[in-house]
Amino acid sequence: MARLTHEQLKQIVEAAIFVADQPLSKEKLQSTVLDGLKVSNKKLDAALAELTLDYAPRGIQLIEVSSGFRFQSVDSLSHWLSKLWQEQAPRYSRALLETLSLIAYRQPITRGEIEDVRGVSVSSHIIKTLTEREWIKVVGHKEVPGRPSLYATTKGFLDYFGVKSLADLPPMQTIEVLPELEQQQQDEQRLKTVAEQIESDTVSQDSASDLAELGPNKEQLH
Amino acid sequence: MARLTHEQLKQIVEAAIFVADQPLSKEKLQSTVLDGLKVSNKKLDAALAELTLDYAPRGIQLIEVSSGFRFQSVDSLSHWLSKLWQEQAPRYSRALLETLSLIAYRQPITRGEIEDVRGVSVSSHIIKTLTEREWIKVVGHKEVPGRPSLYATTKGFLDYFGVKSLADLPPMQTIEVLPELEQQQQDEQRLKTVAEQIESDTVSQDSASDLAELGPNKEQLH
Amino acid sequence: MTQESAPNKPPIQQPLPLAFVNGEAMIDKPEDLYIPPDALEVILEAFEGPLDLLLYLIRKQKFDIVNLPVLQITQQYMEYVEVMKEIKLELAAEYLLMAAILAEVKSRLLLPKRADVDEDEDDPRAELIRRLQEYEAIKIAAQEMDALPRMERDVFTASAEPNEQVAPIKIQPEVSLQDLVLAFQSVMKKAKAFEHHQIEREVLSTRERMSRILELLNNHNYLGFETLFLVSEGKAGVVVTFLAILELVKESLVELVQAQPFSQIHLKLREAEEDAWQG
Repeated sequence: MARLTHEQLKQIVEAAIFVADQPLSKEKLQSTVLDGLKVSNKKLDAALAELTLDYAPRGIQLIEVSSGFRFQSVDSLSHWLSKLWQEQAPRYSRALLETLSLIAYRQPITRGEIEDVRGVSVSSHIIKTLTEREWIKVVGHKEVPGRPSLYATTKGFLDYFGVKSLADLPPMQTIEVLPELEQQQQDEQRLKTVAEQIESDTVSQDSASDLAELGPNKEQLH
Repeated sequence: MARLTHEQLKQIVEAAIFVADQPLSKEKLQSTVLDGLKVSNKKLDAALAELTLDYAPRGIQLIEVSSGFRFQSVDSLSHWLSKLWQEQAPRYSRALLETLSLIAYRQPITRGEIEDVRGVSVSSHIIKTLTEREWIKVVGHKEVPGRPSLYATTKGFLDYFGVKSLADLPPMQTIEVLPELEQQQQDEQRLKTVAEQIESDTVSQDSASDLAELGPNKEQLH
Repeated sequence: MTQESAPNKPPIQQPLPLAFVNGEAMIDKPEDLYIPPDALEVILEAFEGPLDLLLYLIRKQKFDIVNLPVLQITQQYMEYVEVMKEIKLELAAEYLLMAAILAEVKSRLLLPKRADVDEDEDDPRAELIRRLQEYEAIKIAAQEMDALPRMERDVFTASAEPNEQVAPIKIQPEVSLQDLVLAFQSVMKKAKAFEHHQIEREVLSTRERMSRILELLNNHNYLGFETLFLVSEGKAGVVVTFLAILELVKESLVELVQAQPFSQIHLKLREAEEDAWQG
């Protein structure tokens, strides 16, 4: 067989690495595509080095991993390339929705408390799914044996459902007993009592500066 | 999102085509990696054309096949590259290739019509192999006794043979002009073929839309 | 017939007769085909059917299809078919059909022409010629298709690995506010069935505020009591905060700390009584 030119060698090595199913080591290149062509390791090294340089400005790069050489997309493109693969996640189960609603309406709440209400255990998978979706998060731990996590909904949860605050969630109608009117009166009474209490306190000078300090967290209080 | 530079666009498109599992059409590029980036089709075309040129001297090339763009090794390197695999590429029998050609050039076509032209029966094994390779598919049924299946080729077939459309297949040798005495018969035959085509057009919605796809290649269907 | 010849032996080293027909007749093997004497069905495999065989005979003799010399072709064709009948009759059915067609064409050509029939319309070879030409066109198309550079044999897909950071994007299921409310209603109905558990009504904004205060306390060890009240929220806001703090204290989630009478009150997360849980 005629000797390969430098360009031919580069082409063969380049194409081989691109079409192989696995990274290709220099040994593998020599024993397969370059078999019988008597290419010195020095020449092969040179070809690989040149290819690495050729691809440096491109969207993919020639890199060496433990089992050999392969082409791989550039770091900075990962964000866009991820969009090539989209998976439709399965619909949420009833158990998940019930758990979410309990966390929304009864927060902060522990897993045990959710289980008490639902009468069945809450799978870790559900908590994980809700956490990954950034709808719930742990806001503390209840000081009872086991220090269970206290779950609450996030701002992301409110954004998703298009409400400004939890108070804007639909009222929980089924919760028996008190007719609406009575409830409202009760609430008003409660507010009034507390408001009066607070009004009678004088806000100290100090607290003004404390409030300023709290500045960055302001939106979290809403 | 900030506008992409021309170089960024080229990098994203290049990397996407390289990492995708299937050839990528311009539509797919726009709806995945370029989603929201407001890249005009003109700019995308320009990027693809430049990439094609960039790779022209290399061991792999950017080509457009039926279902989109893909990078593939250069034809002339196949001798060396095939050493990467232990197994030989599958060989196909003449019977299979003739059957496939008939389906490609005369689609939609029934098994009986294939047998008429070839003068021998078509084995079920061949139809099964072609179907399993996803090179052919049933696009409808001919409204004659027995309602035989009408076969047509798929995009996968065109991809495999590296062409963009049926029109890019080598043109089929037209039947030599017969001496005048047979002209009339030939005309009759032609009429019959056209009539059958029209008939099969109305066979099913499926095949109708498939035929529409074939639009530009109609003259090859004679 | 001798068995010593291996199928891969070159054809030129085979001086043996191709086959015996009716005990002694023999024919030459086609010059450009290698047919092992012990595997005559290869004839059938070498040709894709009677049309292919006819084409072969025509091309071999350099005849023009259009002027199909029916007599010679029929003769040669029949010789092949005789061989097939001897060896593998069941495979030869399609070839026999063609033999019948050829015989018919031959006999019609031999019949004297009638003067009153327009001869242009009635060449008995026409249909056969048309079929041969159509078959030849497909045969050539198949060869050309086979010659196209194709995947796995001539070209290979060039692919690169996505960077490790490339992760599939999950399309999350949609949930409507109504789904959420319905789920809550259903869970509450169920809870009622468990009578041992009592559900009390709570003002939602208070629960929300409880969550936020806990969050704040996760970031600060101590929070000044007053800092939690924002004048900008007005009276109602102040009340909600106050109720939330009371509720947190009641549920033992936070404690209020005052160093000395009248000094500032601080909130802190209730200390974990670590030792108590470790046993």
